[in-house]
Amino acid sequence: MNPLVAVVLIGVVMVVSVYLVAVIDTAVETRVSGGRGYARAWLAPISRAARLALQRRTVTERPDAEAWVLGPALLGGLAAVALTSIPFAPGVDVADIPAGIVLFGAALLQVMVAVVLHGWGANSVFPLLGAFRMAAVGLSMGIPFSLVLITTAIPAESLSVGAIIASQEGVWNVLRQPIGLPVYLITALGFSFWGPLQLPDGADLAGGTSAEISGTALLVWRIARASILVSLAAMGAAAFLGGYLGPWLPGWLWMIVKTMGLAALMIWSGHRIARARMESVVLLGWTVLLPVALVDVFVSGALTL
Amino acid sequence: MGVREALAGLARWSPVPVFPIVGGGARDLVRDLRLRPEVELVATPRHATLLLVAGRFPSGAIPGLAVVHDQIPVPRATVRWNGEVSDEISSARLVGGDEEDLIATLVALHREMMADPSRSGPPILPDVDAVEWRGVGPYGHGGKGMTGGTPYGRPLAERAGDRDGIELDQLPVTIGPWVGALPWGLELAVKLQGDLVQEVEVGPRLSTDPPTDVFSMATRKPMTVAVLELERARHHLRWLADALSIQGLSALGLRALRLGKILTPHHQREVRRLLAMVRRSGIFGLALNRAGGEVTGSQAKGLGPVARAGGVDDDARRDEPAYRELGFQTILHQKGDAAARWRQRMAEVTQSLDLSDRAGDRTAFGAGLVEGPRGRITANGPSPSVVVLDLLPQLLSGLEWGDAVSLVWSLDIDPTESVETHVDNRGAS
Amino acid sequence: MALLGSALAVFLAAVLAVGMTRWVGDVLNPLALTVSEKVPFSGGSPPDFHAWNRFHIRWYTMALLFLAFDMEMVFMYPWAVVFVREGLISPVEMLMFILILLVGIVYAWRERGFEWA
Amino acid sequence: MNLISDILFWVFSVAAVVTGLLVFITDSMVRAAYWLMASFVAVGGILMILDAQFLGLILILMMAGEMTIMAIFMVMFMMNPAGLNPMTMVHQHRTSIVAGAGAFVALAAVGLLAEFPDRPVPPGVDPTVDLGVELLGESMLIFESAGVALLAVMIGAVALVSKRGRYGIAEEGSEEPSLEMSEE
Amino acid sequence: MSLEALLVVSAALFGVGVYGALSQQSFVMIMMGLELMLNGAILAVVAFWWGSTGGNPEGQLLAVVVLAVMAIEAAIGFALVANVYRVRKADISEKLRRLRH
Repeated sequence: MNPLVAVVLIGVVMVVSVYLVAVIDTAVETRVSGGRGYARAWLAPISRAARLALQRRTVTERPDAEAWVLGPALLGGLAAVALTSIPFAPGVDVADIPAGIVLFGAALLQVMVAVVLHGWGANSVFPLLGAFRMAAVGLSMGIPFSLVLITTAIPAESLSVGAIIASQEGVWNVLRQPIGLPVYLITALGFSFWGPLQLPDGADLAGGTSAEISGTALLVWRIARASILVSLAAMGAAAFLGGYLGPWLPGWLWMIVKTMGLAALMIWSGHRIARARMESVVLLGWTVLLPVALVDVFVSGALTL
Repeated sequence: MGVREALAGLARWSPVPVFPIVGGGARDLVRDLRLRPEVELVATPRHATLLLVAGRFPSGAIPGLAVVHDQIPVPRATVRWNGEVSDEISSARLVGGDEEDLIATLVALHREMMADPSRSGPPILPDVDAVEWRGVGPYGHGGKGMTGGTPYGRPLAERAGDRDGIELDQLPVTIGPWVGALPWGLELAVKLQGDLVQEVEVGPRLSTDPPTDVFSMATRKPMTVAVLELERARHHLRWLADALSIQGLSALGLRALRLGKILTPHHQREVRRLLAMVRRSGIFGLALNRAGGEVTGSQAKGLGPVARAGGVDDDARRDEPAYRELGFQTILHQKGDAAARWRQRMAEVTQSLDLSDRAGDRTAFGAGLVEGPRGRITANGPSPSVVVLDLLPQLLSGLEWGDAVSLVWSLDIDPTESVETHVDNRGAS
Repeated sequence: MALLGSALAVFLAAVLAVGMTRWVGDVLNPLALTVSEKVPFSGGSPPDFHAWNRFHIRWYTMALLFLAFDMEMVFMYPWAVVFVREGLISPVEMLMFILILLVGIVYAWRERGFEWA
Repeated sequence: MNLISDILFWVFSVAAVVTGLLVFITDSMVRAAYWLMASFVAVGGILMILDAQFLGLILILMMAGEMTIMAIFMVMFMMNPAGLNPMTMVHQHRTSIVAGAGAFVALAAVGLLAEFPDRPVPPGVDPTVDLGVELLGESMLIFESAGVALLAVMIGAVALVSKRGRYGIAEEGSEEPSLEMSEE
Repeated sequence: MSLEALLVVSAALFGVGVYGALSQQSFVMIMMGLELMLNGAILAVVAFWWGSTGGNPEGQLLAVVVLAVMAIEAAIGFALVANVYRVRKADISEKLRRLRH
C-alpha cells in the first residue's frame, strides 16, 4: 500500500472512529445518568469541536513551549502508527510488518512520554501532578500489557498481527486464552487514561494535564486521546476477537463491530467504575496483573504444544 | 471570513462551558445547572467561555475573581446572577429571576460570543509584570546562581525535610477558592512535596449571613418531621452528586442530582438502585481504600454524619418524642475514615426517606437545637462546616493529593456556611 | 522496509494534521495574551513559585524494578515466535528465567518497595 | 528503493548525532532526557533500515520507559531541574573535548581502514526466528545468566534505594528479630 | 549505507558519549554519556551483523545483551545516585572527595 493511500485510509479511520467514540461517550453518559435526549449525542461532538476551534489557545507564563506542542502531536502520531500495524480486512493493511505487535507496543509505551511532556510543558501545578501520575500508571501497566500481547503471538508463531488473526481461524484467542482479554482491557484503560484509570487528567486535578490548555490545543488533545482508545480497541479486537474473521458479515464490517464494541465497553466502564487511587494502580499492576499475565503466558503456551 | 461563520453556526448548538464562582445561598441552584444539557460546568477557567458569579459574598469583595476572570480564554463574558455588580466585573450582564432566565441569558451570550469575538470582555488586571525581573541576571532572565533569584518573575521552590530521608523541594501553592477539585469557596494553602500534601492551612472563610433553609427555621419553631427528613435525604443526595463527579463518576452523579431534585418518599426504590450502583462501582475497593483522615472521639462532637461515621453516638433526633414514636435508631459506623462517612450518609438517605414516609404530621425540634444534615445546628452556635474546617490541617497532612481531595469531599464542607454572631467562644477567624 | 516507510509517512501526516489544526485556531484567534491571562491556574490566586521543582516521586523503587523487568519482555518476544517450533524446551527455559525474575519482584514486595512513604 | 533508504539513513544518523550533542548543551533536564530518547529513536530507525526490524522497535520500546525514568530521576536530583537558571555544570571541558574527538577519530579510522568480510544478510531470513532459535539453542546460557544478572540488579537496587526495610527504618533503630530459637 | 558509513556514525555517537561522560559534573549526566556510548555500541554491533556476519543470530544476541547492559547500568546508576543524594544532599561528583585517598 503506497504511503498516500495509507495516510488517507488511516486518516478516515481515525476521524470516523473518534466521532463514534464521542457519540458513544455522550450516549452512555446520558443513559447512566438517567437523562433523555439521545439525539443530542450525534450533534454534540461536532458542535463542541466548532466551539473549541473558535476559542483562543492559552499560553502560561514560562512554559516549555516545544514540549507543550510536542505532547498532543506525538499522541496523535502514535495513535496513527499504532493503527497502521493492524490489518482492517484480509488485504487491507498499512504496515503489517513481521514484528507487528512490537511496533504497536513501542507506539503505546511512547504514549507515556507524550503525556509526561504535555503535563511538564505547562509549568503549572495541576498538569505537573498529572504528568507524574501518568508516568506511574504507564510504568505499572507496561509489563502486563506487553506480556498479554506476546501470549497471542505464541500460537501464531509470528509477531505480525495478520498472522495472529490468521491463527485464530478455528477458535478465537478470547476462548483459548481467557485471561488475556480482561488483563489487556485493564492495561488498555491505563494507556488510554480512560475511565477508572483516568489519573493524569482526573477530576481531582481539575483536568490534570489538560487544565491549562484551551481552544484548538484542547480539541487536538481530546481527539488524540480518543484515537489512542480506538487503536487499543482495534488491537484488542485483532488479537483476541479474531479481527476480520467472522461467519456472516464481510471482514471489514466485523473489524468495525468488534473495535467499536470494545471501545464502548471501555467507555461504559468509565461511567460505571470509580477512579482508582495511584497506589492501588501500582499495586494492581505489579502484584496482580503481572503474575496473572505470566500465568496466562505459560498456560496458553503449554496449551499450544 | 466564511470559516468563522460556518464554525459559529455549528458552535451555536454546543453546550455552554461555564466556570462558576458561587458564594453563599446559591450552591444548590448552580449545582442543579448540571442537569441542563444546554450548560456544562467546567473544572478550570481555561475550558470555559462564560464566568457565572452567583450567591452572596462577605463584604462585597470576591476573592480571586479578577485572576480567574482573566484566565478564561477569549471570547469570554461574565454573568452576575441575583446580585449587584461590584466594580471589578463592571462589564458583567446582570440576571435576576430563576434558572430559566439564566439559561436563556447564558445561551444567548454564548452565541453572541461565538458570532462576534470582538465583544469579549477585556482583562481586568493590568498588563504589567507583577515581579520586576527583566534584564536581571546573566541572560536577563531574572535568575542568578544555581537555584537563586526569581527566574522569569517567579522564585524556585526551596528544599525541605522529608520522611523518606531524601530532602527535595517543597512547593507552597494556594489551591484557590474557585477550582473544580475542591468545594466552591474552599481555599487551601498547601505545601506539596511531589504529590504528597505536607502542610495545609485553610484560607479566609467566605461565611455570610445565616441560611434560611428548613433546618435553621426549625431552631425557632417546630417543623413537621416529614419535611425535615425529606430535606435531609435531598441534601445527602446533592452531596453524593458532587462527590461522585469528583471520583470520576459524573454520570452517576447526575443521576443522584436528578433524583435529589424530584425526591418524594415514593422514590425509595430508585434511591436503593442508585446506592447499589454506587457500591458496585468499586468506589470502596479502588478509590477510598486508604486508611487515614479518621475523625473520631471528642473532636467529632456535633458533626452529625461525620461523628456517627466515627462511632460517636451523637444525634439530636434521639431525644425527640416524635422520632422515638417512629422507632428511630441512630446508624453508626466505627472507622470514621472517608469510606465510613460515605457509607454513613448513604445509609442515612434510605433511613430519612423511610422516616419521612411514615412520619405523617408529627412535628419535632423548635427548641433552639436541630440535627441538621451536616451536624448539630443551634440558634447562635457555629455551623458544623466551620468546626470541620478547623480539623482539616491535621487531617490532610501526609496524604497524597488525590486522597486529600477525596477526604475533603467526604467531610461535606460548605465554606460559605454562617459563622454566626457568637464567634468568640470557638475562636474562629 | 517499504511498510515501515508508509508507517513513518502516516506518523508524519498525523503530526502535520495536529499542527495544521492548531494553526487554524491561531489564525481565527491570534495569540495576544496579556500578562494576567498567562498566569498559571491554581484556583484564584497567582502562584508564589514556579511549578517546576525537584518533584519527589515516592515510587522510585518501582521505577528501578521496571528497568530490570523491562529486559524480560525483550527476551520474551523472540521466545514467543519460536515457542511452538522448539517444543517442550521453550516453556521450561522461560519458566526458569521468569522464576528468577519473580524472586526479585517478591523481594521488592516484601521490602515494601511498591508502597511508599 | 535504496535511494529512499539512503536518504532516510543519513537523516536518521545526522539526527542521532545532533540530538546526542544537544543532550549536553540544553539546560532543562527533561529536555536532555528526551533529546537522548530522540537519539535512540533515530538509531532505532537506522536499525530498521538494516532489516533488523525487531531490534529497532525493541530499542524504541525499551527507551520509552527508560528515558521517562531518567527524566524523573534527573528532575528529582538535579540542582535546577527545568533549566530556569542557565548554568554550565561542566568541568575539565577541554580535555573531554579532546578525548571525545580522539575517540571518534580512532574508531572512525578503524571503521574505514580495516578490511571487514562482506557477507550481507541473506534475503528471506526472518531475524527474529533466528534470534529465538539462538536463545533457546546454543546461547541458552547467556539468556539465563542475563536473568540472574537482572535479579542481582533488582535486589541491589531495592536494597540500595528503599530506605524502609521490612522491619522499619534503620536510622530509627529497627533491627531484625534474632535468629536463635526462643527460650520456651 | 555502507558498513563504513555505519561505523563512522557509531564512532561519532561514541565520541559524543565520551565527551559527555567526561565533561559533565553531575552523576545523572555522566550516566547519560554512558548511555550514548552504549547507543553507539548497539549501532556498531547491528552494523556488523548486517554487513559482515551474513545474518548470524549471535550478532543480534550481542545487541540484546548490550540492551541488557544499558538497563542494568541505568538501574544501578539511579540507585547509587539516590543513595549519594540521601547521604550527601548533592549529586555533583566533586562532593565525593573522601573517596580519593
